[in-house]
Amino acid sequence: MAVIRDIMPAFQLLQPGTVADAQKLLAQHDADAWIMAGGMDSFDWLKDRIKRPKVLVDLSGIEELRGIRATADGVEIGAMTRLSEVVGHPLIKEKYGLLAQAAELVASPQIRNQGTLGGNVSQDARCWYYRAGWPCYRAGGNICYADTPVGRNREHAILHAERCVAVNPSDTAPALIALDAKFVVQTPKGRQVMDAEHYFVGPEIDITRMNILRPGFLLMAIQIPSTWAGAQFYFEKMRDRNVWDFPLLNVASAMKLSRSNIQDIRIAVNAAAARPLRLKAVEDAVRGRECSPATGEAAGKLAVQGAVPLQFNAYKIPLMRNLVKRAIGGVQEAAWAS
Amino acid sequence: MPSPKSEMQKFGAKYKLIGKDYPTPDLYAKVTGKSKYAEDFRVDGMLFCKLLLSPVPHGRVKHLDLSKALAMPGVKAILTQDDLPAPADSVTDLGVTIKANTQGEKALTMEPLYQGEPILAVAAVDEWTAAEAIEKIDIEFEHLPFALDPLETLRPRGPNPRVEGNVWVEEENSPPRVGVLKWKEEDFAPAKYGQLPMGKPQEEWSYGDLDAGFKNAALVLDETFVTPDTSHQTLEPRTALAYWQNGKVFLHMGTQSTVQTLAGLGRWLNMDRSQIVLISEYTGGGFGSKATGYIFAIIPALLAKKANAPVMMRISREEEHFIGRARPGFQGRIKAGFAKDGRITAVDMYAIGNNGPYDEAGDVGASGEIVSLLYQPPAMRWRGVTVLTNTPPRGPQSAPGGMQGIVMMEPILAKAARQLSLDHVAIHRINSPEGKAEWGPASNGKRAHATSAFLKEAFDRGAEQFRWKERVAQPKRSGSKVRGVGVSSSCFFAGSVGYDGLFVIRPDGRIAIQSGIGNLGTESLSDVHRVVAEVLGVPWEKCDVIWGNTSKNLPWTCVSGGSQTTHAMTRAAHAAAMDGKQKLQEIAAKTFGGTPEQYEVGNEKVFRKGGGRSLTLAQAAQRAIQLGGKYDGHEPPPDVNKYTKTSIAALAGQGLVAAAKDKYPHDGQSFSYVASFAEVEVDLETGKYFLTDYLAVADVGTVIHPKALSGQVLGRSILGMGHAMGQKWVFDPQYGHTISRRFYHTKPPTILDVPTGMQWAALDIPDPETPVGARGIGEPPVGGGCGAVLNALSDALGDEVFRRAPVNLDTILTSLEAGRPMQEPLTAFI
Amino acid sequence: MGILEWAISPLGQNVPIHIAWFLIWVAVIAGMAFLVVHAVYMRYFAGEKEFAGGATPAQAAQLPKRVPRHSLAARLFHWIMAAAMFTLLFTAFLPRVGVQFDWVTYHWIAGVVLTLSILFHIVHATFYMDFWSIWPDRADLEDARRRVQRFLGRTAALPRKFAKYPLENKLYHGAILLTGLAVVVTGVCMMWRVRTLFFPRNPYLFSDLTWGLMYVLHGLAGVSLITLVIVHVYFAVRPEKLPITASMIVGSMSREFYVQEHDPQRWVVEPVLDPEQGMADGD
Amino acid sequence: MKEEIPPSEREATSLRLSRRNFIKGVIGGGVAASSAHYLFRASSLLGESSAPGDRLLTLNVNGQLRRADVMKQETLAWTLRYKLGLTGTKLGCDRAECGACTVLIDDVPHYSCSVLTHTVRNKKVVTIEGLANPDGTLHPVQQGVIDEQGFQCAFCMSGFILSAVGYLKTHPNPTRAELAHGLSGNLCRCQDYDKILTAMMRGAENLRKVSRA
Repeated sequence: MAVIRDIMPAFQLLQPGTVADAQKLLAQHDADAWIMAGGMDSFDWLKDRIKRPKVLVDLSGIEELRGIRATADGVEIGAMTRLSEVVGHPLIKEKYGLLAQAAELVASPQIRNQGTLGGNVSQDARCWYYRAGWPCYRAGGNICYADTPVGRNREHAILHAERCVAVNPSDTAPALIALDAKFVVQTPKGRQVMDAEHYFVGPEIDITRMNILRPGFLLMAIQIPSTWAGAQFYFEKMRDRNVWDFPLLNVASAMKLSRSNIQDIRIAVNAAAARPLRLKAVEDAVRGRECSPATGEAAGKLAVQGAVPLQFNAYKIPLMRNLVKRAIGGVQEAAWAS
Repeated sequence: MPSPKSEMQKFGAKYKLIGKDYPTPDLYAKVTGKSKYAEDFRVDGMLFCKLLLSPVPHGRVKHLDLSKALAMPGVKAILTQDDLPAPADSVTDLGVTIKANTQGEKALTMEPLYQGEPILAVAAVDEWTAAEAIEKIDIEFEHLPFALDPLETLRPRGPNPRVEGNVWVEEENSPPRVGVLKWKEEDFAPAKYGQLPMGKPQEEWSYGDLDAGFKNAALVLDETFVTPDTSHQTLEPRTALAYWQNGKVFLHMGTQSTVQTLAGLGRWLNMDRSQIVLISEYTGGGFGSKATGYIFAIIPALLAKKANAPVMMRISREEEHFIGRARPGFQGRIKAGFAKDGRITAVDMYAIGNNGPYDEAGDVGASGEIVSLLYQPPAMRWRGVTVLTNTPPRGPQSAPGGMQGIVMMEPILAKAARQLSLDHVAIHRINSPEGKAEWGPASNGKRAHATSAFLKEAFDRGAEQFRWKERVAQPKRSGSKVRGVGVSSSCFFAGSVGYDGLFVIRPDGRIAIQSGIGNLGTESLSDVHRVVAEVLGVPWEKCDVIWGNTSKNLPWTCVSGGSQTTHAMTRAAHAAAMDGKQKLQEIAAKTFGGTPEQYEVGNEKVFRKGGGRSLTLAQAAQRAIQLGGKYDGHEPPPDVNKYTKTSIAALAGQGLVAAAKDKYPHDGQSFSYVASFAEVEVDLETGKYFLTDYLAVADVGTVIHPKALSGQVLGRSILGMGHAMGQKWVFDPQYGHTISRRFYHTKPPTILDVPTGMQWAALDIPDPETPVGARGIGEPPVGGGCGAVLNALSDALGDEVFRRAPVNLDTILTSLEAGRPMQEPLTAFI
Repeated sequence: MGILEWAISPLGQNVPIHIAWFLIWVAVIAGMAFLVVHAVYMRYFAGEKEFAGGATPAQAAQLPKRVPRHSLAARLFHWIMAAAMFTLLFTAFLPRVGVQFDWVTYHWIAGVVLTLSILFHIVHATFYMDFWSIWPDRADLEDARRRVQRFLGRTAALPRKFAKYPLENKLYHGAILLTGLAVVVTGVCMMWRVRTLFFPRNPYLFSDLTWGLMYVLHGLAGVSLITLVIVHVYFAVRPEKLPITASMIVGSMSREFYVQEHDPQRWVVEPVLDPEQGMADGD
Repeated sequence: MKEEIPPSEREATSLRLSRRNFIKGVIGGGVAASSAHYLFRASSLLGESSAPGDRLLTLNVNGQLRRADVMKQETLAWTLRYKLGLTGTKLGCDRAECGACTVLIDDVPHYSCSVLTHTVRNKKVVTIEGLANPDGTLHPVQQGVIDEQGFQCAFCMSGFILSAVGYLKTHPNPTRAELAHGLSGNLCRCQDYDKILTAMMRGAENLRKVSRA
């Protein structure tokens, strides 16, 4: 069969208006259904004709999945809330600015106007071999084309690579982990609420999926507890182009200080592994210590312990080290910076 | 340090129109969405076509079964290599026949030479059907060895990208053929140290005493530099629509040139060009890739014939990546000697160009010529090889070859300045060409020369406007940030001569200016014709520019590429205007008596000097029709091109027909020059850098249209910056596939990758060798955009960070971390 | 539904990538079916075992009370291999049926253990054990023929008692040898496809097609092992086979069982002076 | 290989999920190799379409209600260009990367190549053709382009203009750098960013003048 790209194949389009209806449809079509949130990831797969769902379930008509609501203990963001709404929401900006910062660095304005928070955290890997439709591990095959003696793997993983060396490209995911967010997932058996970092799955567990969503599952909302509201936040994303580019690495941290000591901290990075990594060892090591460049330095070194570079991505190790360092120890801004 | 936005520059002090801004005649349609590009046309019964692309980098179709596809309802025709006409020989204007190159590129092939090469095309009632038909095609390939990297195929037992070899071999009196060039194993010894191996070249030239130059040098540098392969990626893909009527084929496509595209289409279709109507009113960018159209446009034309229905071929962005041309990446090496004052004593240059599998791009040759002009080495040797590879075909891209040569040379100049403790502007200035500067190798003992060069003045102006001295003196390092400033010289060929101008003064008093120039947004399409209005003293509002359709009687026009148009066509416009003026004077003399010299043209009139009787242009046009003969086009000027004569014949009788060939004297080759200044700020902890300021000062002769010029000076600068900052191709070496297929892989610069307040200036010194004094500008800024950014980076980071472009944060960070250059030194496509 | 999963290689070729995973269930069902059929046969259709020849009481009296059967080395090998095999099967197939965990590392480590143990076994069996004792000989084939004839109600001579291993055991060994070697050889190659401690990862050691076939072979052998292991465990726990099973733990079997099932001419056990005491060295 | 939806399944789906607010659209795109193709392409045949009724949409484009026969997998860019004749919206990449297809949906800029037409029912779509007044007066941002000779080849122009118009609705008084961020989802391959930004700044200024007036 010859291959052709850039024509979206036909599918059934289902546009449920409620979660209950969506669930029924998903149960009915099971593995034949493809869930579309903003579509920014879906359309690539569909237009490349690599994924060919019989049924596309468009969630954009489900009002209950949208919106940002203050709750007794923090805030709940519907999974279908647009990234630009997250960026611009006063409550998010004021108390959970880390998420607003992360969301604002996603791709481009138009994509933020359409892409959703749920879609951003649930997006698939961007490994260029996988996305070319090559039959790699992640596509159900038996090879990783990126980690070979000649593989081009500048964007790939330095940590927790297991057969597949793709990375998770989400910018908001590490921010949500740092904010200790809970993900509310509707499964056919009921509703589950899980810690953000448990939503994501590495290749050692499931090489074809980035998260726990399986057919019939629906990410409903993301709850951010008030625990970290107004904490000292740090988010930095490194990318080649200053817009419309995936992270080469990003870091998100939330820190509570008591005087100059780190009373508590949560820190996560992404694009270093196939799932966003919460750096628990770093958190434990710096908790209680002075918030200083020296602590940052030590934290950075600790963060990259065990990192294994591929042929073209060794830079990610010092990059991650320095981003973690800055997240904790601060940035030395240039005197002339505007 | 952001410099203040430059004051509004004033140009054209002695002109009414030249040097002044005006809304171009295509702008209203563009801004309202009414402008029609190829894909915007609809024809009744239009079919759509999709292409089957090769999955192999080199192979042969060994089994092809179309039956299931053809059996699908809605599938109307399938076009393969067998349906293509044999490529026709071409005949030059001088009547010389150039034999068709049978080993050249075809629109479709059964022996693909790169992954992504079109194999066949399916026409169906819609794209969905065409796509499904393609999926129903059984196709198998025989796999042949492939080569992606020029050095790989130059190795003694390296794979050949084509069955016949890996280079083009020039033959006397016949088209070039593919042959084999292999180097010796020992030639590759320098590769171990990251230096370019320099085996037997294909071509070489030299002048001056190279050995003496190096011997007398205070400093000799020998540097290897690798430049990226970069797609043109015009925003409009090379979509085309074709249909046939009464034996004529009507083709809608985006092309840079209108008139000059016909020849190629005629050759590819093996048809007389009078049977081809090209409609191309708006073209979504070219940058060299659509200079004279593209061969793939014949696919819908031939399919339309086969299916007996109009065919629209929409090209996807990914297809555009494969067939849309790219700049050849260079693996180059320059040894340069410098005197204590920074003056270059000798240059020994070696360039290997990665050509892709088909027709040779001229980049390698141009690189040496530009370096010889721009840096004025008293002695120079140039050697070059253009190597075929199984990668998408290359073609000229803004400043083809010149840009790569400049990018090889600039880091050396900056390094020399550091080692000799010289100011960077000073070292550029001292090596700049000036006046009738010589360039290239000697032929018959004499080297060619430029028409003029005012690059030193450009550096002086730029250094002042950029506040160069202040910037150099400011602190470099603060916090984790380090700042660097860089300058670069740049230039390229900027003009040709000998084309025709043509316009009609109509009986309603309006002037219909026939423009054979393509419309790719540079606005030369109408800018050059401002000369007609200027010379005749007619308000621009009375002029209508007719363009974009070869059935609309256009004059013989230069290729709209290579920065030649402004130069060539202001000359032609000037010549035609002078002819029109002459004819008006003659008509007045015939009408009112006296000699033509006694009459003056101006204020939409021809009138007797010192007052007296006059004819309005409308009256003169009516008179011309009455007079007939040469006045209304029934007798064309003898020396205009036969293409122009055909157009004149069609226009004859419609008014006063003014037409002339540009025969103005021209001593030297025209070049335009740019002095570029850039400032960067690098974060040492991440390697991330921002370009914080940029200034380009252009020496382009007389400024015709300042706003259009600013777009070109800064736009082409950014094109160059893209080469420094991130644009590249990546292949998987195992399968020979392009894996950088998307913009987020190939990384063309975005609006946030460049300073928000860039600056430009133009010297506005007329070139002495052309009547209006204007030269072209499309190509010259490109090398400067890239060179200035690279030099600013090495100013910030030192010489030991990068040895190839683009330079990204990964390069900077790993090299800083290791304390030595960590980039792969020679490998292509990293 | 094909038994193989196919993919389009980057060069546009159709290549197999692995077996279809439903074959796991086919293998499980096949194993269970064998078990049921055999159990039913044994319960309702199998006659009393009848043998010709065997040890005379006098010969038997000279035998040790416990007849040595498996050396410590052989038993260690067997159980290490069994542990590796179970680890391999569970790590390979549980994730395929929905139990997800970090399996690859365990799988390749178990694979290395299996490979080393098999290498040991090959050397050990070739040079230190009675190499031919596990291979069917002419007598086995003749006896098998006789048993079939008699089962079909035809006249045939009585089959003889077994040598050290009954024919079924030998055939099983043969099957496990084939499948085992297939998984081991392909498995070792497949270690180049993942990250291990031993060599740089290089998935391009073979062509796409060769790799595909290798994965298919690995998978087919792997699912075959499911069936074989089920069959093996089944026999191990069958009451009449328990003495043999026990001998794989303790190393010996009772004199009575030996006399009942085995032919001392075909499985020579050294007589001992004091049959009540201990046992001779087995191998 | 193709995923044709058998009619029986379609009907079954409709029947089972008949609750009113349940599904806003059920029937499959149903193109594939069926005769539906002809129906689609001859979109002039709207009335006599035997295609399922809910392929017929009423869209609010540039203030007008427009009827179109739209496949389920059809993007808004395709519908605008090939069904409604609004070819000012360009397809540069069809992958949400270049921005040439940017249109306003309920005043917000979107990549129309990456919006399914069936998802914009009940929304207001504005394209480049809908910016100028019916009397021909250009939108202030369009006028800014004329004033500053913005853009070169202009294939990206409609996208940029709509991005700017959308951005200026919420940020009427941006700095040059802010406006650059607002326009950053659009790519110009002529790389005429400086002049584009100048033109858009002029457009913003024009817009402020108009809204003050």
